[in-house]
Amino acid sequence: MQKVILFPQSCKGMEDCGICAFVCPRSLFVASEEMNESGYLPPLPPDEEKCTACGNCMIYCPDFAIAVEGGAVDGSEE
Amino acid sequence: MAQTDINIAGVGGQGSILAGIILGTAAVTYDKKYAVQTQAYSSELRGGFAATWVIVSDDPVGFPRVTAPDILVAQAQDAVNRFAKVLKPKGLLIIDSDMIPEPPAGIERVVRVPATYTSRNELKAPVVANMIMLGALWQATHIVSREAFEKAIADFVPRGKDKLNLDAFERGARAVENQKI
Amino acid sequence: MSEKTHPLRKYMRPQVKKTTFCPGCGAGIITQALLRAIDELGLTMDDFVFVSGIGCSAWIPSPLLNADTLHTTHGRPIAYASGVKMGLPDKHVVVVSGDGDLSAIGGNHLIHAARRNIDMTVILVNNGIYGMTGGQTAPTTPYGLTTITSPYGNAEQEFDISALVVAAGGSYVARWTTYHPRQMTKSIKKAIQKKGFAMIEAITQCPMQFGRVSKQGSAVNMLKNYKQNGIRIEKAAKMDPSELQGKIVEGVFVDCDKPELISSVAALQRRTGGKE
Amino acid sequence: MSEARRVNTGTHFMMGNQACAEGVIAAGCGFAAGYPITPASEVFNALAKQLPKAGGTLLQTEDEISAVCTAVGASWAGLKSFTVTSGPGISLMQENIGLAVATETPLVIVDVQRLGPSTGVPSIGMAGDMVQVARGSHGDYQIIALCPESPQEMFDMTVQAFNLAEEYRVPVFVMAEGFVGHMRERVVIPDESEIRLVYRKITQGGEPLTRRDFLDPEVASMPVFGRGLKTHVTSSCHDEYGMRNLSDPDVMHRYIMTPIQKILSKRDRIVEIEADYEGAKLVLISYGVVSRASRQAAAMARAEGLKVGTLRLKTAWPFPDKEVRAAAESADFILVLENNTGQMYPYIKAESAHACKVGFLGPQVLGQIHDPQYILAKIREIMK
Repeated sequence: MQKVILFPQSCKGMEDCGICAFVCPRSLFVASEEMNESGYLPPLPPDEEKCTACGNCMIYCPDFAIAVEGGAVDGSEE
Repeated sequence: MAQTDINIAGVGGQGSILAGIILGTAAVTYDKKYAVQTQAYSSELRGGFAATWVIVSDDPVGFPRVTAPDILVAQAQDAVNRFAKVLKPKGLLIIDSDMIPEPPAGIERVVRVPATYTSRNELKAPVVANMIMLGALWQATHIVSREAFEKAIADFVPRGKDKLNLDAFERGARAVENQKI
Repeated sequence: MSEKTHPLRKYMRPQVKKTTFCPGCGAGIITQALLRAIDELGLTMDDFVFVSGIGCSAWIPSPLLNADTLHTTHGRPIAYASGVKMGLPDKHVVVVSGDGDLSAIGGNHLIHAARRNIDMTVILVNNGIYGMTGGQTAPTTPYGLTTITSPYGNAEQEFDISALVVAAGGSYVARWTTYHPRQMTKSIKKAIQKKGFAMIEAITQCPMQFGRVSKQGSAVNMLKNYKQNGIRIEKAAKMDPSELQGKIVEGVFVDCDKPELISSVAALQRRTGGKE
Repeated sequence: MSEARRVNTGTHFMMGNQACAEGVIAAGCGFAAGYPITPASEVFNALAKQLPKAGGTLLQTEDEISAVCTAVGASWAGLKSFTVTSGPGISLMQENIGLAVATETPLVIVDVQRLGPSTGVPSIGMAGDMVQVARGSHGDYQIIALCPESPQEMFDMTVQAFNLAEEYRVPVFVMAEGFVGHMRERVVIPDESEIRLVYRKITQGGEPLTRRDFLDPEVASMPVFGRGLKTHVTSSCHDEYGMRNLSDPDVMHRYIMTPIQKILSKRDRIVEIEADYEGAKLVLISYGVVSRASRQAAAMARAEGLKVGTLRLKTAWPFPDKEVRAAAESADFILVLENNTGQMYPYIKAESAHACKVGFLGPQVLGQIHDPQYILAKIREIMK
């Protein structure tokens, strides 16, 4: 089952932002090679197998470009 | 068109401005006349100059400023110094004779009222000197009815002090009775 | 293919397709923290009026949020919000604006709203610089930092805004960096529920301006800095001031209950017969 | 909405500032903000006592900037809103008066003007803010301003200002002077049933950002907060739907022009004057308390057989251009009387110089009102 849903058109890019990759405890995000309408390179969806649905990518994404189903948004950063 | 321009002046704390407001209220609220009241005072609340101008008229008042009053009620020497010079020729000067020993030369119609002495020593209430002056003003001019004055006084003085103030008014009126105006 | 949407999308105006923030800007993280707080409290956007001033963060509610929003002049949103709240005492009034807006030009309104303890939530987005106008020194810019208007180093001391609002009389004051969005959400929930003046000082990265002048660079580097230098208030209390150099003290600075303005005004109206 | 209103019906000997406060309450004001300043303080002092009893609220703000902002906020919350100040306060409010204009917010501002510039003389009145209320905020706009000449009009025009503000969704000024604010005179407050009140049209639904909430020359209904309308209000350039637009020159043009047209296209319904110059060779034009000196001087002149008339601008803004032109075209000379050095004079001159001679007469001493004798002397000199 897909846990991470990307909205690539909302993304402002792995190069300029990249917060999702930084906050993912499994470092699952890498840049796509396909630009979105605004010219940014959104992340590729993570390897679902390894995703723990911690929700970090979702709550840290400043552009509402990632949702995590069943994401534990109440988890802790520390 | 009967219109009378009055200037009541003294130093802060003597109640000159309140006297003007009472006069205006008596005219408008109780005698159904027209009146305009304006005022000027120094920024210190006690001891500086304080003056009010009241126009009492049978008709609506046009120009609302008093430039040359028909009557000057002076409660202090400072008031005479400042305002006596613009009193109309044949104008009436009513002075607190305890505060102003000698009226300025050249004013023919002068009424002397020992308001400060009466209020301090007879009524034991220095604050009612202004009511004594109002009584004198009424007796000398009948500018508004006595009933109107009495009702207006009751509107403005602290509760329980009506009798004292009306008594003061009466003494002011009596002080003028035998003076030639 | 069924169109999936972001779960918080329902709080945004459908006409607004994307945020107005630069890539990596923390304003979006704060927006999310705010919307998640509303979501978790089970409130709807009709329970709120949002007021903002001028600056990047003033665009968090306007036009993004699908609610009554009032976008005002520079520095004045708390004053406008006070009027809104007096007219709509049953609504949650939330001010979202920047450190320049609320603590420099609008500092007087901030302290007096706190003093009055008027029931409102202020989310003060503190990026330590004037972002929108091109990177000038703000009252929150660290001492010594070189900016476009302090080319020889900032000669001024920086504001401790949370301490200021505590001193002025706020009922709830908390500070979190964007590295702690979950705690931020929790504090925003508390702030919304607090009957009184509540402020969240949200320390956030401005990679475009602050990141550039501070040589911290990217959003990720700035978040790393928050991770390394953020320190809880409980822990900071036991530390020597010299040890706190360069640290960002986070946590709840005050959480108390005291007479609130709107209720006091309503009580006064009942007493004078103006309201049943 | 206004059940709790308590109109102080009756004949009173009342201070202008108190009459203004009575007008605020009679108009159904729901919120007043203010900051103490001479010679306007008595208005807010009276409201502090009376408004809560009438069901309204008020806030003594930290400064005049906050006062006007708070009042605008309360207006968007659906209340009839009010603030009062003097010139220094108006100076501080200017930026946010611009916001009220740009967002089409109903708001009443009473300016009890005092002698300036700067701190000047607090207790002495002067009509020193006539231009700054109309032009003082940056950008280009129109407001409505009324000029009372008596405590009675402090009451009447305050009520009227609320009605105009609500009807046209604009800030409206009452341009009193310290002299009128502090003077006591007969004030007749009618029965509550005889006071006509206007309430703003309120938007009743529809989709936000597709509704025409703004920029309607016929006055858009107001999408007040708290009713689930999800209103978007911005003081920045916006279109008819309230959406910020900082790129389209046509939108910018409409953002400036429509609120101006909204007032100017209704100017015949807004502008009020008092004309008494039939057959006059010389017309005295004035406004505010100076008009009382002007009328008296005209009466004295007529008693001498001089053909003198008067025109009183009860509305200063929108400027009564047509009315001034009509006076100029019927007379040989216009004499403008103002308690300043000639703030409205250029506007009057622009409308009359084509038709007759125009002159200006300030008071003998600035801050005082023209003595009718002094005006009469000038009239005699002109008409010699």
